[in-house]
Amino acid sequence: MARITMREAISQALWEEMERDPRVFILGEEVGVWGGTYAVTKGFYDHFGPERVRDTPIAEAAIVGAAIGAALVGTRPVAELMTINFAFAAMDHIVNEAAKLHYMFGGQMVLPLVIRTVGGGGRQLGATHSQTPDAVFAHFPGLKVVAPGTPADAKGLLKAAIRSQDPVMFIEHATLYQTRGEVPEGDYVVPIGKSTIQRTGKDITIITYSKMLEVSMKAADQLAGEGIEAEVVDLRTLRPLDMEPVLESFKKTNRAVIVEEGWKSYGVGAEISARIYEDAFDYVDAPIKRVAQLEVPLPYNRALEQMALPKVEQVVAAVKEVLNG
Amino acid sequence: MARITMREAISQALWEEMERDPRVFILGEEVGVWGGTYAVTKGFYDHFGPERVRDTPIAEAAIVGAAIGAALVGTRPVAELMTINFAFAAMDHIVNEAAKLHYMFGGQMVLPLVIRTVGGGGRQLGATHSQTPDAVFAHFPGLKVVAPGTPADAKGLLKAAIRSQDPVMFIEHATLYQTRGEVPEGDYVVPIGKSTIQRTGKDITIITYSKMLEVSMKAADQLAGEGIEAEVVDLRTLRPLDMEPVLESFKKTNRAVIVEEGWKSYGVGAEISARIYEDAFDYVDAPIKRVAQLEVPLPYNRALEQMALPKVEQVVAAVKEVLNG
Amino acid sequence: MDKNEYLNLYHQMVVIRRMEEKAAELYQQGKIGGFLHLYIGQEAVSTGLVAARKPQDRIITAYRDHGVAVNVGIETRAIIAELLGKATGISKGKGGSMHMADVSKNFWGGHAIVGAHLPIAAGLALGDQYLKEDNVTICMFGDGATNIGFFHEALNLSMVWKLPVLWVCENNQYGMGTAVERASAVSEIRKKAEGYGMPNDEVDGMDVIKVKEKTAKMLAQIRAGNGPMLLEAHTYRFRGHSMGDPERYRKPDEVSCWEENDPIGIYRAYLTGKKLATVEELDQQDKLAEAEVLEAVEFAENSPEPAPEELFTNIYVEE
Amino acid sequence: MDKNEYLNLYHQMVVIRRMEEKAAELYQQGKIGGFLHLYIGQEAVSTGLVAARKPQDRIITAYRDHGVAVNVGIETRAIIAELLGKATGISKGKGGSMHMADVSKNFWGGHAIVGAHLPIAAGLALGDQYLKEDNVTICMFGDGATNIGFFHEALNLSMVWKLPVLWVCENNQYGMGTAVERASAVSEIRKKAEGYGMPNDEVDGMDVIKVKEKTAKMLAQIRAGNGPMLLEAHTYRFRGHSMGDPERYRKPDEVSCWEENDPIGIYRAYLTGKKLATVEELDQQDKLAEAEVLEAVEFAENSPEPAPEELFTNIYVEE
Ligand SMILES: Cc1ncc(C[n+]2csc(CCOP(=O)(O)OP(=O)(O)O)c2C)c(N)n1
Ligand SMILES: Cc1ncc(C[n+]2csc(CCOP(=O)(O)OP(=O)(O)O)c2C)c(N)n1
Ligand SMILES: [Mg+2]
Ligand SMILES: [Mg+2]
Repeated sequence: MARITMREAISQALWEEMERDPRVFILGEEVGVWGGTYAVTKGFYDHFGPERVRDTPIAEAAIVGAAIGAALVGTRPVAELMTINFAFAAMDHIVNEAAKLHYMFGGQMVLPLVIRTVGGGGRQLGATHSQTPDAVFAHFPGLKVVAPGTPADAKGLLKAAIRSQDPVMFIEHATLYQTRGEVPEGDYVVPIGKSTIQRTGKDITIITYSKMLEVSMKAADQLAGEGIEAEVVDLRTLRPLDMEPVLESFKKTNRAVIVEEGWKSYGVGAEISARIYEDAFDYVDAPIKRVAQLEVPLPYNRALEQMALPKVEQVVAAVKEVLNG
Repeated sequence: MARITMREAISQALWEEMERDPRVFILGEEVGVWGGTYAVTKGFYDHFGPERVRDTPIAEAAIVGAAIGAALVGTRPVAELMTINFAFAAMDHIVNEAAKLHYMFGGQMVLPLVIRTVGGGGRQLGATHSQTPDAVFAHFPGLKVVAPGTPADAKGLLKAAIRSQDPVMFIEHATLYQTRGEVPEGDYVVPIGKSTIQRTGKDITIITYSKMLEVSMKAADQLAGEGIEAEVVDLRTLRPLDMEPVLESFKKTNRAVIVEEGWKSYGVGAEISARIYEDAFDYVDAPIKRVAQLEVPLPYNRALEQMALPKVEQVVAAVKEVLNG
Repeated sequence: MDKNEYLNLYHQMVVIRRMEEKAAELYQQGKIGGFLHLYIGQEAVSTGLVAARKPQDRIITAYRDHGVAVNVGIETRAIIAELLGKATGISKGKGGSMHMADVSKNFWGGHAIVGAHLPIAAGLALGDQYLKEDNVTICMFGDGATNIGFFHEALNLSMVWKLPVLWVCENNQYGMGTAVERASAVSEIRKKAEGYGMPNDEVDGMDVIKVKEKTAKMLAQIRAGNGPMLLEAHTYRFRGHSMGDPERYRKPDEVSCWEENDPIGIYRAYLTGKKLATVEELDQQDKLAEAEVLEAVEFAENSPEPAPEELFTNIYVEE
Repeated sequence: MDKNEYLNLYHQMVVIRRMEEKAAELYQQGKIGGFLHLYIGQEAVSTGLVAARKPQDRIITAYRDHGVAVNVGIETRAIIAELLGKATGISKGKGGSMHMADVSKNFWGGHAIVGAHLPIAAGLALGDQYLKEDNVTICMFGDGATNIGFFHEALNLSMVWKLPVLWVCENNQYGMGTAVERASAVSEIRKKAEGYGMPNDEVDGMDVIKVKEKTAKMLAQIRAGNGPMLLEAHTYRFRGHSMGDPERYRKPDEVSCWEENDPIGIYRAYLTGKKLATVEELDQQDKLAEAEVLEAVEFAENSPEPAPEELFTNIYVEE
């Protein structure tokens, strides 16, 4: 296994799938000549050519709409939305079309479609360019929503997404691209809809995903230094949501902290919290805590922005509060 | 006090505000000559004229965008999106612009803007036309999200929304327009951001809003017949969310059922549930239950659609389970 | 075209007309729910379009989709069953009036969000182009739909990528209650194509033969690799936008004036005038159509409701 | 214009240039975060536009907004302070490079979602029309922005309602790395106006005097109630799209060729050629501009960070 970055892992998955299946092609803004705004598709244009690596106009609805149509007739498009903030300009096509066509026409239409996009704050991009609205997309049945936290999962899940018969929204994190990890070479596929334990522990369960996995793992390290063994569960897929590893872990630790980067209200953590109480009520030893973004549009100023984003210390503090609670 | 329908109450609020303040005007599809798809603005065009009751092209982004701009320069637009399903075609302007301009420019811009729209299922309109995605909009700080459940609140809250200096998303429910209730005449204003008790009881707290208030009140009636006194809390505003009456009630009843029409996962109920456990953990006597829409795109067929929507019996059953749980 | 083909087009138009009248009745009886948008008055457009396509050519339209459904050859019974939400409906009762489709007949729906199917149509054509199929996609939409951003993005993309799409605007003069000129900067819709440098044309949408001929010509040009084109069909809906339209926006006079241009009447006159069919033959077709519709209603009414389990199927392909 | 006015325009352009160069430096030093889109090469466009407006006329643009910020008279120090995220920044450090605005100067931002400010611009004009003010709104946007649906909806609406907007496309040949003709069905952007029947014109965007004159004429026509117009300004950005652009999409040759058209150089030649200013006077302006920018940087660097409480202000007007 090679130790590569998240960017390389995603790039590899795309490259290998395109080599494997000629029906797979990429479309999006700056995916071609530029090489991808986040350099994920660097070198693709030269290798696969302009038919398979298609630069589009700035027209998000057309990008997703065209991907839907092309998927319907038997190709396997991977549409890239430069960032998740621009996904709102394609919102209708994501939630009203992609999520519904299969159902609405009684199963006649099949849309093997991936929408790759990039979310997250922390880069001083200001309120319109720093969002983590993953919960919003995960609210819609018919969509699958995936958000990997490690390079290996990114590779394996993206492959699964490309091979899936269903529309998948694949959310990467802008500040994870440089993160390194062991990634299996070749045909490595991770099933969509499976949460997983990223670190075992007995004292408390931290439930998280995407960038916040990194933050949570650091928190767990720090806690371990103080003799607290946190188990870290990575959701990886937000819809369909796999609660089994969460509940299993919780039944062992009886305590939980949920860590997400998005706003707390109506976010991912609310759902996880509600479900733990619903399905493991008798195992609850202390109130579950959520660590999440403060309820503000993210400001440009670095210090203010950092104040609003969840950090390691907050996770550590939340864990301690729960343990002492 | 007159006993009037929700439609009349909303219509009255709009009319009175337009009479009161010449800066208030309406724009949207079919609000003028047609009289409003739901007949809310019937008679307005003739009375207020085409400048103040503006039929627009079918262009949701332009409707919201134009309302934002007009609000910035000192008018008070009430933009109508024919249904909330079409709000996704204006999503960028709602969540990336309306919700952020005031903050992002350091308070320089002020947007006294109302987006009136209509949500809800139950009319066999199929998957794209039957959604209740209120939680999605409520996720964004900077927006205020209001969803009244009674004619009086509809009138009072719409007046408050029109007078508010902030962008307000005002969500009506398609199957509530005929609902009647006592509505104070004249200048009746209900503050945004205040939940309220709609029925007192001591055994259990039902938390709900919009259409599901009607369903919950019926359930409470039925339960009363069996000697169970449910207290019903109506959220009315989803952001900013006022948990005080919820917590107060819960601390008295120690049990709760949350009833919402939208999908359960990542919905409104999740947030309410998580918050009750966070803020009233020691008062919890039994697991809180959520009653919500099943996780499917709503089908056209009436029986199937009804299966997916929350109903009185389910609320009653959930209450009993919690009481026996 | 041989005589049968001529008669067949007539048959289709009459089936649509009778079916729509019946649908209106069933709606009044509360047997159809949701929204019902009738195609009465516009029959010549979809009939002409579909008649001109090769079976490999795809067609996609908005919620006013019953006409296309008939034209592509969905059985009338499966259409009416869908209106009644039955298991035997073409979309298993899950779609309803606005969401008819038959993928096996290259009919891609029935889409209820105004204009949203235009980017999807571009995508169908993109898929064909990518797979090197020489299919053309015919995308129908209303005059009102040309004002939404989706229209713009789709038309532009189709030109930039030279996608094989025939964009067809059914200009029936109104989007709901809003007359074209109250919503659109240019009321000659075909002029919008010029903003994209896109070849375009117009046709009398009340004349099925003209629609068919113009369409055939344009499809051939597109198939030859010349990129997309736009066709504006002038037409009119004789009924309200949907059931329950107060129709405050137009005068009865205007409607009756257009009704004199009945596409079925025009085609009857054409057929008899050119001696392609006798009045008796056409009357015979009327009867057949009527019977077909009645049989279909009976079939649909007697069809079962979808099984409750159907609520949970087709959310995903892979559950 | 009197001599001072001529010199003032020159001063503005040089301040923009020097400020942008400085901003690039500060970015390299890690003192500016986020995205930074420089206006170098395009100075004549915003300078000419703003010079032609009356103070009552509103202006709104995209994220490439530093030029307008200078032109409308925001103090350079408040601009650089915003770039550094300081409390003294024009948006209190909350907006950053992409979100400059000064409402008191009728500058409505700095908007980072491509094309999203076009419907808002239509709204500013709608507000003015509603309030019977005879203000005009100038809305600037890039060539790339003309392909998104927002453009279409806004242009159409502005024509239907005859809104007082001057739509100004800064055609700098690329949207990020995508050349106009690779993204847009027509590469002459002004032609898009024809799809809306909208009067339109073009101008050499490297010549501030031409921009000013054409703008003045068009503003007068719009103010007279003739409805919106579109102006295409041909220009070029000398630097990458933003900092960190690999610039694989264009050749250095192309850039240097355009650099010979430097708007500041052109204007210098104009002023000296017409004897409106001497070389010495212009050099003097250069020095003043340089000093102004240096002073501004010092001010900004010494300015305080926003107070932590600022995180929670301005979410709502009414908390
Ligand atoms: C995005 C969106 N906005 C609004 C509606 C509501 N609506 C349904 S049909 C219609 C009018 C469409 O007019 P046109 O495109 O001319 O088609 P026609 O009904 O005349 O066939 C409107 C506004 C919708 N379905 N989708
Ligand atoms: C809706 C949306 N999509 C994509 C982006 C990313 N993006 C920022 S600037 C830009 C290029 C815009 O080009 P143009 O309009 O020509 O303006 P220029 O940068 O040349 O001034 C893109 C694609 C965005 N900000 N918003
Ligand atoms: Mg129409
Ligand atoms: Mg450009």
